[in-house]
Amino acid sequence: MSSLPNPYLPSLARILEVVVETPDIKSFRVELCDEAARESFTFEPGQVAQLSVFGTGEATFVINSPPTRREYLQFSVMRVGEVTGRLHMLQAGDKLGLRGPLGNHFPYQDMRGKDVVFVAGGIGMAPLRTLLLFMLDNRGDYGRIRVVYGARGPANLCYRQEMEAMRDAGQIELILTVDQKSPDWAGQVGLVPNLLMELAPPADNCVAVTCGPPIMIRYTLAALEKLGFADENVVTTLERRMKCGVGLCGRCNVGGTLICVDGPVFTRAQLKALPDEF
Amino acid sequence: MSTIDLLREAIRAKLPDLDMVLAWGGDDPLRASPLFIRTESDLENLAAPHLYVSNLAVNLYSLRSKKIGLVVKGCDSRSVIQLLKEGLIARPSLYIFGLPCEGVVDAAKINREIPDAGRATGLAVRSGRVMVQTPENEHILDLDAVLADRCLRCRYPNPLIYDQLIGEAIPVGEIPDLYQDLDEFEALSLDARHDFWMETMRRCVRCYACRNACPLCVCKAHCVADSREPHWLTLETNVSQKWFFQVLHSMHLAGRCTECGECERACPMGLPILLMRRKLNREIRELFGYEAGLDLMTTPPLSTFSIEEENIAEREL
Amino acid sequence: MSVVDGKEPSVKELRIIGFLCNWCSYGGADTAGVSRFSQPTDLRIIRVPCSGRVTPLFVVKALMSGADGVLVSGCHPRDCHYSEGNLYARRRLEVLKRFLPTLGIEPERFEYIWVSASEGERWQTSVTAFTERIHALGPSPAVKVNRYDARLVAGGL
Amino acid sequence: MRIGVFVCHCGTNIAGTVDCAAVAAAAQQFPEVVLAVDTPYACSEPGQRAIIEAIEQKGLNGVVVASCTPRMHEATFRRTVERAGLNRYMFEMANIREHVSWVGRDKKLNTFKATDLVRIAVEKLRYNRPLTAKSFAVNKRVLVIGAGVAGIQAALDCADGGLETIVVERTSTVGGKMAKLDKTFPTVDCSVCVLGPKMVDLAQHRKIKLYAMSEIADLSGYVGNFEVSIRRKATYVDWNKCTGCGLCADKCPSRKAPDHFNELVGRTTAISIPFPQAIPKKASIDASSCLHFLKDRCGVCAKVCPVEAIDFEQQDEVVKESVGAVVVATGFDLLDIRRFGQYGGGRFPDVVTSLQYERMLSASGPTGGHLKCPSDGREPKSVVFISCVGSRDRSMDRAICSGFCCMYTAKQAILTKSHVPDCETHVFYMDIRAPGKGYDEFIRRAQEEYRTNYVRGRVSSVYPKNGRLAVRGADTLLGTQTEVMADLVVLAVGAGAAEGSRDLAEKLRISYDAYGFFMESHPKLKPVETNTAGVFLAGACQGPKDIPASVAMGSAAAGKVMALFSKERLESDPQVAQVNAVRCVGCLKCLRTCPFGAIQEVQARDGSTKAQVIESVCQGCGVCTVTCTDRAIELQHFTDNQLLAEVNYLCRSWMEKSPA
Amino acid sequence: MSLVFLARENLPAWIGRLYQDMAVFAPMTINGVAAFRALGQDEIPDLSRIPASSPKAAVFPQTETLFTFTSRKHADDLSQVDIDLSYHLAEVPRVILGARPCDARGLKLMDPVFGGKVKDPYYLARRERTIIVSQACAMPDRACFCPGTGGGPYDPAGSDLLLLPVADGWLAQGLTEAGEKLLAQDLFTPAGDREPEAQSLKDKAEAYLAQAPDMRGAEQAFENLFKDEAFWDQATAGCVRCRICAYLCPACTCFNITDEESGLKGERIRTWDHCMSYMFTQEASGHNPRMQKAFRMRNRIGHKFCYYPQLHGGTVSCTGCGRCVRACPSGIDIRRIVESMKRKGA
Repeated sequence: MSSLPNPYLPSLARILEVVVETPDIKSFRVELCDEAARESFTFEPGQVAQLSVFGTGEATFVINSPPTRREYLQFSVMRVGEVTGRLHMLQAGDKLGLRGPLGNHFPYQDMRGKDVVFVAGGIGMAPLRTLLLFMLDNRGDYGRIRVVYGARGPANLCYRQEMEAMRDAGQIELILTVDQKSPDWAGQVGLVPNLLMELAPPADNCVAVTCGPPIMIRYTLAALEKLGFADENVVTTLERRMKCGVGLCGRCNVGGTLICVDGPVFTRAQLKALPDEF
Repeated sequence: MSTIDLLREAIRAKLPDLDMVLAWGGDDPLRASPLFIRTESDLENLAAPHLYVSNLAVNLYSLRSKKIGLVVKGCDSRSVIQLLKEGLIARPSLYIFGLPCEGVVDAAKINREIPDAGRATGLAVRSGRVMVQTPENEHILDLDAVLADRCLRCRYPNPLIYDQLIGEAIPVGEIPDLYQDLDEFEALSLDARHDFWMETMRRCVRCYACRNACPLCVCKAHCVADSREPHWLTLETNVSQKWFFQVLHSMHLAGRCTECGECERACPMGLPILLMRRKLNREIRELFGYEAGLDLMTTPPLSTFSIEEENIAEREL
Repeated sequence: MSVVDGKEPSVKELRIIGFLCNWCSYGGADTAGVSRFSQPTDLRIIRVPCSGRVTPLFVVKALMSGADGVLVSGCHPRDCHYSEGNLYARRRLEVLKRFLPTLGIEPERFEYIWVSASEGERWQTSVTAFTERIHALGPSPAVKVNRYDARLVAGGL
Repeated sequence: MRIGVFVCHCGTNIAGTVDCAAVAAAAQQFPEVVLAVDTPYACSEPGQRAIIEAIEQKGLNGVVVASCTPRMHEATFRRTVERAGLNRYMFEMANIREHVSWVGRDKKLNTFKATDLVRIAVEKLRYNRPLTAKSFAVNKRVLVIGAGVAGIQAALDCADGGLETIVVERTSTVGGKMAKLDKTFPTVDCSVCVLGPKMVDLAQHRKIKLYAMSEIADLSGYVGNFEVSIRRKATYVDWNKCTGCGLCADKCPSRKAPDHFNELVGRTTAISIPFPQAIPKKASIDASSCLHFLKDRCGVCAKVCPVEAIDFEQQDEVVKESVGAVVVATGFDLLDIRRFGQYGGGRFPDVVTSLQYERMLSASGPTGGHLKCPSDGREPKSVVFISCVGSRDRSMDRAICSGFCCMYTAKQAILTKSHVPDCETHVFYMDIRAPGKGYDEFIRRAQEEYRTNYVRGRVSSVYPKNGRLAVRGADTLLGTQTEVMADLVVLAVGAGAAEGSRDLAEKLRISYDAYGFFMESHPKLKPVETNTAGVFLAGACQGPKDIPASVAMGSAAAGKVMALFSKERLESDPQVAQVNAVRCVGCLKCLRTCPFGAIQEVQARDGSTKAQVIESVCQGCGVCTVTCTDRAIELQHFTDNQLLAEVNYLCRSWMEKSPA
Repeated sequence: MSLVFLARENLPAWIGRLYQDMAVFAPMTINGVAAFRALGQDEIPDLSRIPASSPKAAVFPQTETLFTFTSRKHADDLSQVDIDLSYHLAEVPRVILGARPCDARGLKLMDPVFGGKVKDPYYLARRERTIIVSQACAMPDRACFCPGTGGGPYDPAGSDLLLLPVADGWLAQGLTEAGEKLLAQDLFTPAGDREPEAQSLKDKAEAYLAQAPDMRGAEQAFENLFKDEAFWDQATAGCVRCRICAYLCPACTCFNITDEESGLKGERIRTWDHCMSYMFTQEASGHNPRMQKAFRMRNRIGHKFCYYPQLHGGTVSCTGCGRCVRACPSGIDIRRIVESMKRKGA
């Protein structure tokens, strides 16, 4: 072996707990097996890691527990393909590979002293959760925190109890919504961008952070524009098929920008400078 | 008028009714490239007929939503028939210019014959001879020595399907021995055949040009060769994976391949991979009396069955 | 080799893979078992719903990856549980059998037969005959490809 | 994944020749296996409980049981894992009994093989996915094909159970073979007197719809939802009008029509009613004998018919019915007597089949119950019965015992004596098979009370001698050749599959054995079921049977149908094909090769053509999967990856053993 | 540095000696096609033809194992598994013999990719052990355009040793210490007065390539044309989406990573990948940002002539070797695309 660090070699991690969030989303709470590595592991909210199921492959997930809570690293995984399908079969005690932290992070320093509105759809709440919890752990640094979060149906809402508890504790203002009416849902019904328009958070001294399916992001960005949010006050995350995660394999670029190292977090101002290839 | 002029005028006349016409053009003196004619000015780039080496039918499936004019040689027309028969393209959105063909030259053969063929500036065909001009030399070759292999055993110089025939049909000459190459190969011992493929597949770069140049391979992006569900092949480029890919490709073409030879022509390593497809074709001919791409009506033999198979003996152990 | 006591068994096996349709041949093999018709042990049976499910590619894949023999067995023609599956299979497998020599693989390494659920004896005879045939042919040439690849990997460094 | 492996000893059935503990120990090192144990009887109550407990305690999400054939216990263990909360398709079986311990002699090799089989089950299981059955409504109507005694019984039981029942009978009357018999053994009571009331019940039952002179043209669909096409053959008589008065037959000038009901003993009229108790009692015309059709003249019947029922223009008609289940009760036919030339079959008029003899004995038969030699009408003074004609005869490829011949031969010998008391009776037999209630006693009566001469031996030839027939054969008890003179020779011709049964089997997608008899799903445990769900068997179509066995099986089939119909909805097997629309190029080759019409063409949102599987129609054969070069259509539970996992393991492990 | 002469007939002996100490990658001609491979003992390469493939596999193999993983189960609890990861870096020195100046340049283009901010240990281990012996191109062909990318048929950049063809052999020019070392052999003789002959061939070759289009400076034109879908559609019309262009390219570096396992063992492998493939950017969710081949071609051209130059001081990720032009089954000519891009996007 050489003295160079090997950027492809994952660390081993152990699953501590598997939380079933929705019928197709599970959260995995993991810790690095090596104690020293565990102690020295640091990351910023919004950074990602590559999880390996050995024999199946790797996929990229945001670390959605905040750096302020160190008992475990959490990843929420929606079952869509081969790796996520295998991940969903894992149980507490099983081992996987972890490579990270990778990529950039939310510009939380620039958000200090401001109001924040989180706008999320479906699994898109996962990357925002890390920032949300980070802010709650530094509650005094931030102003009003509003969350608009929607999913297909009540069963598809992630972290629902956790967020309702934050609301009940008066830490955040929360609007949960589902796409279609259902008998077991007494809350809001409607699409996230529409609810955002109704909520109409004042753009003044406010940062919007959004993540969700591409179509939702597109309408949310348009809504935020209408609401008067400046480009640098709108933050989102981008996703791309990734392999190496360190800027070499060549597939996650948007123009000359590599999502894996320069992203996944971008302000709308940054996005506007990129070629239109999403 | 020369054939190229007839063709140009025919396309010019139909162009207004079509989204585009597929023909051959470019300035490579040894081979023509696919030419996508959208406007009359594109017609100026038509190349000479003995360079019409590629099979334009490869483009039809991806262009199936458009109204396409297509120039076909006899061999190409079989691919069109096969695509139509398999329901992969629709006849009404197709206008076919049929081009009787006297054979096309194979640039790879010229390259083998002439060291400086890569510098060629011109090529002319006259009375059974090919003249290749390079900055330093003028080479004269026998046409038969550089005709594409499929032309040497051509049985269908005239298109089998067309809306308009360009020029006169060519009388079909004596039908040559179809499978001489295969007979020669099969005269080798099993061991020698096995070793032949090992050495051949070692040189394969797994670029999938054979697959993608094949007019009948329409799965392309979703080819099982690249997928993990199903996971027939790993991405390793060892002989066993590359060889199995060739077998898989050949077997997916069994009863469908028209032997247009594009797989072999496209291969950047010059691998004789048509041989496997031809073997399957010969067996299918012998078993079921069937050849792909000759008519629209018959059912491909592997998509059907007979309760009593005439040529398959019951197997016992 | 042996998981019992680490000693080699008395008979040297070869690797033979069988694809048997659930309704006829798998049942035929069961019938042979119920009747205690003894057979060579080389064959490993993979159960499929119908011989029509057996793509010839499974056979080539097996032969090219190291199986010394492959046997496909289905319902007799006209007697398919799915009425036609074996008739499609017969065409596809016959073409395959004739193709194998071009790959340098003895066509005798592959056979396809029809055995019904009641034909335990026929199954016994077939397995015995096929196993003997494969032993006469010896190990598969696929070994060569494996070695060749191993050498190339070493050469590629 | 967490896989548990259970290696069953099956007492000594497996453990006798397989080292089960060694197999389990090896399985512990298989990928994703977290538990591997051996167990004396996996299928026993404690065995199953251990599996359930392991699933709960070890968090298993996949189970492999290595034991007997899955054809025996797959369903059992699937239910077991389901009880523990697993999806039943997260289970695989390794057949180490029928395929290993019972066929291999070398314990080491058996153990090696069993270990491999467990391993490939594990490898496949790693690619298994939970599958969920879809449910669909059941059409609670039943089709009974054939109206012999088995079919009648099945139809009546179904109808009495409240099911709408369609009965299709090929001939012009119900009753089948039993209606042709004179008396039945061992009670010697009148056959048609026993059967007649049931025939009437059938005709009159308001839940039963009878199609006589009809055949199955086609059957499509699947359990719970079959579509059947019934061809009603032209009778040239409008049965809605015909009253069965018989005037037409009385007046018909064409009196040489073959009399099928009477087994061609004697002749009948071109228009006829087969026998007095026929149900339906309707006339029909045999066009091959009718002067109107042959010579375009006559038409007497049309003139005399009081209700104008004759319709020479009538055509075959196809009607459709929808049913949810099918009972096949098409019975048997005797082999063609002409195949038995050595016994004079087809050569001498006084050599007849046992069924012809029944008609000759019957009071409603062509001779009015008077025993006469067909050649010259004389009363026979010596009748020779030959058993096992075309049965238990390897030289004819018929190893089968027809089962009922011994009994009816004894009965016919007894009846012969009651018709012609001074008639000698001789029976050439091989063995006497009489294992039924009162059966052996009956044989004794024939021998002792009715002084029938039983000769144990094969007949070698029958030939004319002095105006009579000489029957030569061996007497194996005496060890001599013997010759008996006969006026009449009755051949106990073997029972074969009913004419056309192979065609019918193909239409119904059921199997048949070497003799053409339909195959039951399991010879012991599923004697009434076939391998096609919703199709059941009754009576001699499954193999030769006597009357009580046929009746019992008719009732059994009816019971199966009623059990099936006790549910409002059925679950479809989720092991069906599934289209991956992203991969599908829309060539529809799968649609063209599907044997069941289970694939339909659909338009995707972008307007492109895609294939789609109709799940309730798909039977799961996988022909489509092989047809599709793109694997855009995959058979669930037998996907390429599942089967490749097995192939890959078997090959890789083998290559690793071979020296590099 | 000084020139020495290697007679053509001494080539086999020289290779034989090199083979003693290192792996030799050189072009072998079979069926009229020359391709680089690791030579076997006594195999004699063919240096007369322009090789169809580039020698990049010597440092960036088409398939390589990144690491192996092995699971070990705990004896007392089978669900507890230890996983060992291990990897191996190349140790064998190697020489690429008969590379063309464009090939040597290709490696120079790959170096900053694999040895930039993130260091790829697999590539670097091979690269450090690789000596490049190039042969200058006396007979470039009509597909060649190296001058248009900043190179030339006799460009020494990136080579350790350059062989200048003369009638009966080569004049060898050591360019680095490692290259010089290879010359310390009795097989090489003083060049004498052969230099003018070599020079005249060089002049002819350069004259032949004088018309090569300049592929540099297209960044702005590319950005201007980014949204011109019709342009990209036409540029890509004939493309059959095979992988020839990337796999033969001396500068393409995109790769894929996949796992393969067998039992309790497996490996993570790296294989070349290709940006014209639909699957290259296909996401598990079904979304594909480069769904159409025109978009993929745009990215391919953009990568080589815009994004790469923007990061690397205007250097294009193309060496003008012409291999994609020669081998494209549809006759797509990257020169024509860049030319018309510069024209239309100006």
